[in-house]
Amino acid sequence: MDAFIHISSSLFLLIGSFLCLSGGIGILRFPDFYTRMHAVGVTETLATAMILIGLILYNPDFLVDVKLVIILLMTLFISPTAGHALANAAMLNDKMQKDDNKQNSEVKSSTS
Amino acid sequence: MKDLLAVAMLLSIYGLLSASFFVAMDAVDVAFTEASVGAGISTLLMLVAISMTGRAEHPSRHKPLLALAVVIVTGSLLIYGTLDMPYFGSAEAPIHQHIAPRYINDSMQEIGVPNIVTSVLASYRAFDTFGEVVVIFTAGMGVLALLSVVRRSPVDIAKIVLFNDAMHERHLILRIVTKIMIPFILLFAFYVQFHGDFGPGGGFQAGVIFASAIFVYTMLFGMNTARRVINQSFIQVLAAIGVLLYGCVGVVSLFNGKKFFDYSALAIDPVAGQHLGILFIELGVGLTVASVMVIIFFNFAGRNETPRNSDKQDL
Amino acid sequence: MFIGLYNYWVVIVLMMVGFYIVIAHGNLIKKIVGLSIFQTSVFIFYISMAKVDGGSAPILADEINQYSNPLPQVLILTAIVVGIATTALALALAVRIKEAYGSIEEDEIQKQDNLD
Amino acid sequence: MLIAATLAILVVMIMAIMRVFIGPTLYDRVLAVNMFGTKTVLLISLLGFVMGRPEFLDIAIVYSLINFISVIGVLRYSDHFIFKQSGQSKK
Repeated sequence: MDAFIHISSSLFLLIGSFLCLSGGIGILRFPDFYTRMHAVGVTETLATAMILIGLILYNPDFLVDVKLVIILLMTLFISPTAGHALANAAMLNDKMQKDDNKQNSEVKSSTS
Repeated sequence: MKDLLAVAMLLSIYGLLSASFFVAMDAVDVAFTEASVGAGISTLLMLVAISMTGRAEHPSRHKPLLALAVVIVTGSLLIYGTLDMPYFGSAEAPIHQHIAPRYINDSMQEIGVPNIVTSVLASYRAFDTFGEVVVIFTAGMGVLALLSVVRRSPVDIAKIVLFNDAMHERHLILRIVTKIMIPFILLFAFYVQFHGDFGPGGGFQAGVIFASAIFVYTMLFGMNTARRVINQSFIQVLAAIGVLLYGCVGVVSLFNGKKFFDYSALAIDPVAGQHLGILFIELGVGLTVASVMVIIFFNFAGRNETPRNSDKQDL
Repeated sequence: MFIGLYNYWVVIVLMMVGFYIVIAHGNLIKKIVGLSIFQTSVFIFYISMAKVDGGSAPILADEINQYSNPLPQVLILTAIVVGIATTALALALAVRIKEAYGSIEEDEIQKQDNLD
Repeated sequence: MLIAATLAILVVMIMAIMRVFIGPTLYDRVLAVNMFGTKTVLLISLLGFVMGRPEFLDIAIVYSLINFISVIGVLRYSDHFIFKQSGQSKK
């Protein structure tokens, strides 16, 4: 039983690290903001959850487990929300810039 | 980098990194403080200030060579000065010889608190900490004096109302999640406040976390709503009450025939007295820090977005 | 031979970076950022002095005999909070200067002063 | 295993810092800072286990909260800039 828990916690940690790394490569290599957002948003939550579950399995102390669960819940709440807000703001920014460009070109065409 | 917003981002990362460094160096309390202060609040204040002063730095017209020369000379002199220093991590360094063993070995009997940092902070060096709290209070008053003056240039009220409306429509999800989170942040601040004797934490950290919950509320729901929830003059009184509470604990022990800040006078059992004293002092620190941070933020943010009329009403 | 002193060198490099920003840049916000980097380098200096090899965090627990030095940690803990308060004061000054002069660049402010 | 995970997270943190430096737009930077913050939370929890004193997870909780707060702050004030810019260009 002990060995089983140990192996499964190692497995969770391994998957988490792998997801982390893939997210890191994604944020560095993807061409534009939205694809980077996708890389981070998809991997980050799952990687965090995996690593924290691995730690929970690794650790026998009850109080520490409770704290880890709190961190896990917090991450599950916060990181999608932050991602949503970020994507929203970026989209608005793009739209506004497009509008501005359109207006500018209209102004130019009307003056010329 | 010319874009000051990017500078603020990098400063936030710098804060996060130095806090993880503090964890690696065993300074958990310091890491706690740096996490909440360096990464959170200083970035926020920096952002608010940048939003008021403009985002772009002018292209530099200075001569960097002279500055570089001064910096290199000073740096090499300092490095020369370190050659006699004790090695990193050696237990024989002079800093570990004099007073630290007394704190580590005797503080459990004398104070009865497992967190040595808290017992040194609030009991052995209470007078020092009192000075720090007064400095924080004074800085808050300074910000109040500088920024609460009504500004002369008129603000376009309609623009601000429009902006706030747009914010509220767009950030529906953010607002709901924040509404759920805020009670937990406040609860966690209280946990940090009263658990400081046993684990990392204490008044300074709790005050900062408490204040940051109020910051989030202010940022998402607008200055006017926050003003309605939190009365500014009440906060100012609260800051003063924190400092006074701290001082009064010292005066009470003075009246009971002991030295200033000698809490063993507070109860019959000296260790229980120490506990009581540390509790009150941390409470005073927490009150002062939280309310000073709220004062600072309200004055910065309020200058940014409240129309003049409501400023006058507040006065 | 001097390799055990690397912590001081890291601190000095950081400190000099902050110092350079303070003296070489004209923008007041940049100067404040430089000051805060300088400040953090001092914090790192103190904390790295407090570390003892094999030591643990100074919160008493069973089975642990070696603790790091708590005193520098106490000093830095208060210094961080005082530091943010003074940074806020400096930012407030910068905001007021912006309102009074319309700029936070050092040379422009000086030009306006010389005109008067 | 713990140490391997710590190393992986450190590598990812370096990648995030690189993105903050390169980041063409502000939002790339915010995204990288957010990611960096989450990774710091993980790093601190792992470090607690590596150093054998896992009762200091409070710091990681504070981190996740502060990370959230700073992302909100950045978005809030970057909105301010967008608003200002669009206002100016309309004039």
